[in-house]
Amino acid sequence: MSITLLYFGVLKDTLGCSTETLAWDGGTTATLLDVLRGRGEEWALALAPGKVFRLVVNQQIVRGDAAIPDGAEVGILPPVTGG
Amino acid sequence: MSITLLYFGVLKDTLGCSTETLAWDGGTTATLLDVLRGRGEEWALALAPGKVFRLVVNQQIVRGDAAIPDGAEVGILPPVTGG
Amino acid sequence: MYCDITVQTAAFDLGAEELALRAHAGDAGALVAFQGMVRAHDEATPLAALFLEHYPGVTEAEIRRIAEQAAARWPVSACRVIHRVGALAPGEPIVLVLIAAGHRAGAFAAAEYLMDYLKTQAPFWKREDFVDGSSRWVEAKASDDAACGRWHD
Amino acid sequence: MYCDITVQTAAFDLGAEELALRAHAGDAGALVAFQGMVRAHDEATPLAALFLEHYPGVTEAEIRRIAEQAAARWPVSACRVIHRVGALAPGEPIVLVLIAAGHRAGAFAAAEYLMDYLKTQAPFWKREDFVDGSSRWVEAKASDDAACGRWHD
Repeated sequence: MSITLLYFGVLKDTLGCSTETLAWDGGTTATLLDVLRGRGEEWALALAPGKVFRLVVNQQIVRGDAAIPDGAEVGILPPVTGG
Repeated sequence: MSITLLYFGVLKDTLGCSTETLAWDGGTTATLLDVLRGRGEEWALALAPGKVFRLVVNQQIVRGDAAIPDGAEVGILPPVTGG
Repeated sequence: MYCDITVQTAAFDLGAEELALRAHAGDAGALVAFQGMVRAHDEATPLAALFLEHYPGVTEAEIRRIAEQAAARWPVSACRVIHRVGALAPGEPIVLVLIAAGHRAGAFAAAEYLMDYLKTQAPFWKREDFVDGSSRWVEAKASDDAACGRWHD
Repeated sequence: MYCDITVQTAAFDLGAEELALRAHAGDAGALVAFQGMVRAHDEATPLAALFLEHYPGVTEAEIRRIAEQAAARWPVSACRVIHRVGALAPGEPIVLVLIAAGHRAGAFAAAEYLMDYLKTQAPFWKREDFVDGSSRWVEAKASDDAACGRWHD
């Protein structure tokens, strides 16, 4: 079982990653953030609670803790700067 | 000595006149309005103090009483409805 | 500020005017265009045509004065106003205001200011010619006076 | 309300978009266009290019949601949004918002609302590539958050 992670904007550079496939035993967005923050200081800093703008699960913006089903696409979005 | 009068918008229809040359012995915009109002009830009504929007003397909008020199072009403007 | 004002019977081309204005707009980051069209169904009887007249020379000078007021109030780089006169069919564009400015807030504010002012102060007169053959000169609208009034507080 | 949202790398043509939108706008009397251009001199070092990315699918859906909010708030007949992504040189148009509405007040308000929202909420990310070879991702601006905030009162 796996999920696909997409990183955007400055996160691509900070984390040195734009897309990855992650083994997934089930869980929520909180589970995922714990996994990612556990990868080291840069990940913990970049994805600190005050810094993450939004998570998007299967193209739906989620607020609070949300389930991530097997095979999901999860977008990790820094603060937007568009227009 | 004479001046040219230009009427705009609804005044053309009300007064049945778009341009005229008027003999002019000198005077001000108040003098002119007295002359025109003296032409009859329709003129007096159309150019009543509360109705006239603006007078323009030689392409300059005038406020209050203003001199009208010989040869002047005087525009008589009803309330504007442009845009 | 670059400022170009025209009153004409001919149609205009928003796209061409936008390109021309940007050539005068320097490093402007924002461009706002307002285009007004003749509405067919403001009254119970549909409109056949709108007939507009202006005071040549005076009208252009008044619009320029208004545009300079807007530029004194907001940082505007360039401004273009085209107002049509003569007989205009429903759906036809009648007025175009284009504002180029550094940032969007000033561009929006200046365009709206200019439109409010054009509708209430610029020397234009409209006659409505209806499909039933009747016609009448439009009277000044209280709502337009109110829209303009909020800038004079 | 007719509503067409596109995110694309290609340039767009304001004039062509205006004509296309009017075909869907019925008896609209007002059309407001906002076009944003890349500014070269916002920072001390001049900009070589602005690079934008978005979240395909999500970004378009978010913009549509915002446009529908605007149409619920003001009487909007038709709406067109084009946002460019990829590398854009200074002076190049980057965003176009077109609103057709019955009257000018609603058209201006909806266009400004949409722009404020696009700048603060839509999923776009900008990187500035400077002429000296340096580059950095733009941080969210407090002023844009403030501009958006006034709609939430």
